[in-house]
Amino acid sequence: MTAGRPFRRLLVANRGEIAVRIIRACRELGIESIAVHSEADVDALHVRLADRSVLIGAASPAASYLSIDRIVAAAREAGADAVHPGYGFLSENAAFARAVEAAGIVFVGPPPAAIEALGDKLAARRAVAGAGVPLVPGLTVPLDDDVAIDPAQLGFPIMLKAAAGGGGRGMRRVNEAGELAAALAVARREAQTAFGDATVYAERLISPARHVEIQLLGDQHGHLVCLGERDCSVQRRNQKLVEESPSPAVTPQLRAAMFDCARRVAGTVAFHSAATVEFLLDVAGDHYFLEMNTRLQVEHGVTELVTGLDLVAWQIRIAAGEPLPDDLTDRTPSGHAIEVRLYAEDPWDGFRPVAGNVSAFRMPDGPGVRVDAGVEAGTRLPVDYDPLLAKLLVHAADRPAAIARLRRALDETLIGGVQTDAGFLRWLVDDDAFASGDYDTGLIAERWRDGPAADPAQLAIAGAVALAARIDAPASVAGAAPIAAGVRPWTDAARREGLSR
Amino acid sequence: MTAGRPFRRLLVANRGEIAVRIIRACRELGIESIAVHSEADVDALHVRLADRSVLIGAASPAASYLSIDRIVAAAREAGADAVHPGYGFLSENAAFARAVEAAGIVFVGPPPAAIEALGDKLAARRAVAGAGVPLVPGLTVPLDDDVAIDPAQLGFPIMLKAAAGGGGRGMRRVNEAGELAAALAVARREAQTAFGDATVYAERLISPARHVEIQLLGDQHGHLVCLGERDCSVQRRNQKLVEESPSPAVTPQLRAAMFDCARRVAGTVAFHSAATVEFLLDVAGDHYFLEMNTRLQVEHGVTELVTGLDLVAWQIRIAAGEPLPDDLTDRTPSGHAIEVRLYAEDPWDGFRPVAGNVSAFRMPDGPGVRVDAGVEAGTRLPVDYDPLLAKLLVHAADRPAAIARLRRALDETLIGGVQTDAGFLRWLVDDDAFASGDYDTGLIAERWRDGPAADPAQLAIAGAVALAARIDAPASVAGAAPIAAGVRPWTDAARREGLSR
Amino acid sequence: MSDLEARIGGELVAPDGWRVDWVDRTAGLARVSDVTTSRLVLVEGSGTSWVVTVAGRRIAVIVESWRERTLAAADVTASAGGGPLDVKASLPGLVVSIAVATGSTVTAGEALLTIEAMKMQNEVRAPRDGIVGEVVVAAGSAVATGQLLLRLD
Amino acid sequence: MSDLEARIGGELVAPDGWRVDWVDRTAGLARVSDVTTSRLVLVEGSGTSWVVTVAGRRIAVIVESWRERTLAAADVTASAGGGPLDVKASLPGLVVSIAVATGSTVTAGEALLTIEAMKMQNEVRAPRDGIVGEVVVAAGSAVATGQLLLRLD
Repeated sequence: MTAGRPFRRLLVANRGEIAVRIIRACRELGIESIAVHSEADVDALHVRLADRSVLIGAASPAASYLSIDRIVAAAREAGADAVHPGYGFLSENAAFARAVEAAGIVFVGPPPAAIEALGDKLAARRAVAGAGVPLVPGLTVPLDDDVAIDPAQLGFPIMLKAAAGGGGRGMRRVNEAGELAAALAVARREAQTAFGDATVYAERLISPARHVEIQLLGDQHGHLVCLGERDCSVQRRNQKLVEESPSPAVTPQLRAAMFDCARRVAGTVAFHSAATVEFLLDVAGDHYFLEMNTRLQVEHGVTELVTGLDLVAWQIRIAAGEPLPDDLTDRTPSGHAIEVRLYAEDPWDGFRPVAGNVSAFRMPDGPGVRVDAGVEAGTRLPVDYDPLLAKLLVHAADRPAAIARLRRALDETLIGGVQTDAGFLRWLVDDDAFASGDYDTGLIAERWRDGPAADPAQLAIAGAVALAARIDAPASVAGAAPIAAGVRPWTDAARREGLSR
Repeated sequence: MTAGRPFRRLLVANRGEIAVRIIRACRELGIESIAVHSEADVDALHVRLADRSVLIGAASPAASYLSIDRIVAAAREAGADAVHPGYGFLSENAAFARAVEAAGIVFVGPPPAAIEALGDKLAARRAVAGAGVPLVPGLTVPLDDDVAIDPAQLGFPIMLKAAAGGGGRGMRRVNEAGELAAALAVARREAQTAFGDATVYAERLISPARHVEIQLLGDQHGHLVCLGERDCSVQRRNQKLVEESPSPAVTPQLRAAMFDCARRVAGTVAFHSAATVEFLLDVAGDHYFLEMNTRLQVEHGVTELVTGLDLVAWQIRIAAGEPLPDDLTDRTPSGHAIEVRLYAEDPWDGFRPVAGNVSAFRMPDGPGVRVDAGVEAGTRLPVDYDPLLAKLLVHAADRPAAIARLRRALDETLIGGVQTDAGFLRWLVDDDAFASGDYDTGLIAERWRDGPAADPAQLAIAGAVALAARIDAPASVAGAAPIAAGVRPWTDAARREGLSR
Repeated sequence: MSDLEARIGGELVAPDGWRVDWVDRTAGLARVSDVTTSRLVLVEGSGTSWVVTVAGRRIAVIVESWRERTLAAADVTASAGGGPLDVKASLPGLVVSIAVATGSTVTAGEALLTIEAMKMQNEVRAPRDGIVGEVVVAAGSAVATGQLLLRLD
Repeated sequence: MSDLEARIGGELVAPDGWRVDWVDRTAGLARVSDVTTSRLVLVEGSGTSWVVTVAGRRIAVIVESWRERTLAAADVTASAGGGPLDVKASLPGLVVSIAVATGSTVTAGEALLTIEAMKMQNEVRAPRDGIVGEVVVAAGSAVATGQLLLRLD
């Protein structure tokens, strides 16, 4: 292994499950892994699993995971010869990529110029419009503070988006002109917080819509492949919760058309590494380019399951100059994969993030199940970061088998200490719209809403277990976890619905 | 799901990881699962995961997992409409299959006549010899107590085998005539204990040899497919420890020839369900039929990873009469999969089984890793059964990547309370012969022998941690596990090898 | 302790038909079964206050005897009863904006202020109709879980 | 406790260069690191007797002070010293055959008897040369871990 390793020592400029994922790729490639961590992450799982870890600053992202200076300094001092940015944080920051390269270290990702050209969603819209790629109707210039350019010309409802955006941050739906000013202020503030750039633009809202994206992988020698699609239409707050491949909505013809578009988009820049071209599909089956993310996606594992390729390992090997194999061509997904994201959030309270300690963390295993976790039992969740706990992925021969496997896997999942979205996900696998494959980005708002009341069997079980717990309580209650801070009483909902029905 | 489920309620006539595997398949198929357990398994994982479990007898296998009467009675009383036997125990017992069917319950496996015809290894040798299948030279009649038929006519060394055999039980290598009587006595005793049948026969020992097997899957409508091969040449005591697919020794031509042989063997009986045809490969690349196992193999997951098929689900669906899809044809493995078996045994002491409590059980996850476990932290290992703890499987694009992934996964594996073979497996992934793919069934005897002494870094780490553990010991040592019974001091080996080297 | 009762949302629940076996009492892991099925659930808590996670949902359960219940009811009567209501932070973060001021009339569900946490803007809404009394925090304040934000009269 | 020393197989080991951080002290889970790498290891035990699992291998470590070591050595001298050696069962099972009898001369490694456990025939071998003294068990006996099987004089 050692002889053929692409790099000697790689610094992972991220945290949580994606840092763990990259550290594992390094171990498999024979590369030493250097983690970085903030003061809030001293005991984090990624710090434990890396060969070593460097403290880079305070809990606030600006002081640590968003600090270009500190991360580049850590990489230089550790003697790293490569840096992987993961997703989020600095992963689409061209200045970071340039600073890494200026330090004589290889940046694992596309060339800075490609990040820059495609990272500004507005600039990207202008660039791809000339390449014959269908765009969502909208503006190609930013919205001013005084809304001098009237987005109403698109026809309400419209969607406000951060030019530097991604991950649903800085996005706001605007139903009518009167909501515009307030929504713009919120979108700007979120964009500034998440990306350090408050630029916002407007697109027509396509609704109902599905969110489908194409995974690209290209080497530094001109070899580019499309590795199937992912359907990411189960969203809350414009953030993905569930992703699957293949998409139930994508025909071979549509797949070929989207592959063609994705290649045209990538062709507007000098590109290598992994990237994703996102599309909206409308009810007519037409597809519209949304944006190209020049980084690994959270949901890359779905593509790994249906293609058998290790995208993170390939990112690293491509960065070292390795060519993709000649026989690697565009792929149609093999079998069916679904990913669900386990977040510390309360689906019965608007998917509000919650803080606390993960007191128990029992994840499923067995056939066709993959878990990419960023926490373990005992992890304290810092309030400063995205509350993603883990990704649970399943792979099976077809979509019904994958859904059945996901149901089984979720039934084996037990997370204590904080409310998670596992209950929503368990509801989803039994939902008729999801099971049929005929669903869109409105699924949560229209079908889950605030979630059903607990059923009588669940209430009886809760009562039985709580009674047993008190009766059988150990003499010392030291082992029993206190009720976590941030737990919201679902009991209001139960009162509304009535317990007797 | 409910509408299409093959059965309503299935009884799992087994224990440990394979019972867990079958329970999971039931959950995914919408079938209620009924476990059975002995008095030694009241707290076992398979009992916890099943919908319910029936106590069938004392710890001794004869009184519980080998008791046809008790298991059939449990199935009848529970209202089961199907029984899955797993592997081992009654899985190749035609009388059991007949008793299940006589109770009006479907047996998930081949027809009893096929089990009978192929389960007697001697009868099978006679049957397939007429079908043009190459056989290991040897006897086709049993060895008498007085060794009236001289196995020496085969030329020493020879291999004694149990006619009812499987899993390495009742097998003994005999190097010269003088060893025969004693070896025969031991082989008979093991055969009687394991299978209730002391019949033993003799074959010429092929050495060096690889053990390669073909997975068969057939429905009740005449559709039979060969799902690639598994190489199971890493063995101790003639029992498999590691399995991989594809085999590094199998060319497309050899694969086609073995597929043809496997079909001929299956064609000697009316067959459906899953089965495996085992071959030996000699140094010339010739293949010899060993036996056909009319049941699921321990290592079936390797084939599941490289084919994307769920063999256990298919066994159940086939038993319910479902046809295999028309487009399912013979498969060449896709990517590379390796399974390692985690046993409670001491590889530095002849792989001797050990008893005890599993005090810690941290298994790996992440990309390309599958764990099928029969225990969890806190499980007490009964001495009455096979000491298999879990199977760890990896899947990657090619063999070097699979080995690298296995190394990473083993580095994440931490099992406390009992010695396991994890240290041997970790050695194996760095062994040159294994890495090259050019190894045979003599690998452990010739290359591992009694295992290397601990290296200085391991000794220093052990010393550092033990010092820290004593210094930081909690005021109460209640949480600290006592040293498990059955732990053998490896220190004898260390003394022999000398600690200073 | 045979007179213990379990209440969820104030309503008595009958645990009939469910058998509870501890897999790990210290960890709060239990196997719950009826005649046809079983599942694993988690319980956390102590004394009268427990949270059981069933099918991914945290369900708060009060387990108390008649005597404990009577005493608790007396406490509530003394402190509540249509009086002022404290609105507290449900998670730690930064107050980024306040939509109301002392004297504002609000209806249940109306946004009171916004706390930024976990990189998200979280709106704190009025739990009932009322008039805003004292606003204790200002935009820019860092707040901890349970910290008083404002009072509703 | 600053004079504590760690011994493996009687040999002193220097823990130099390895830093130990507890991930979970109660569970015995520690992260061990030097300047270039780290790994997770498990430790079990109490008092002077510990077992550390490193890379899948259980390594027995004695941690004791000079005083404890001196006392323990005195014990060994009193009880051992070329005298009879007890051969005990290392795992529970059934004695299926005995290859020696009182008075047999055996060499180190020679098979003494066979115990069936975990469905396997396990041979118990002589730990050193000697003459078999009393044979305490008979074929067919069930034996527990640590139970005396025979004595070597």
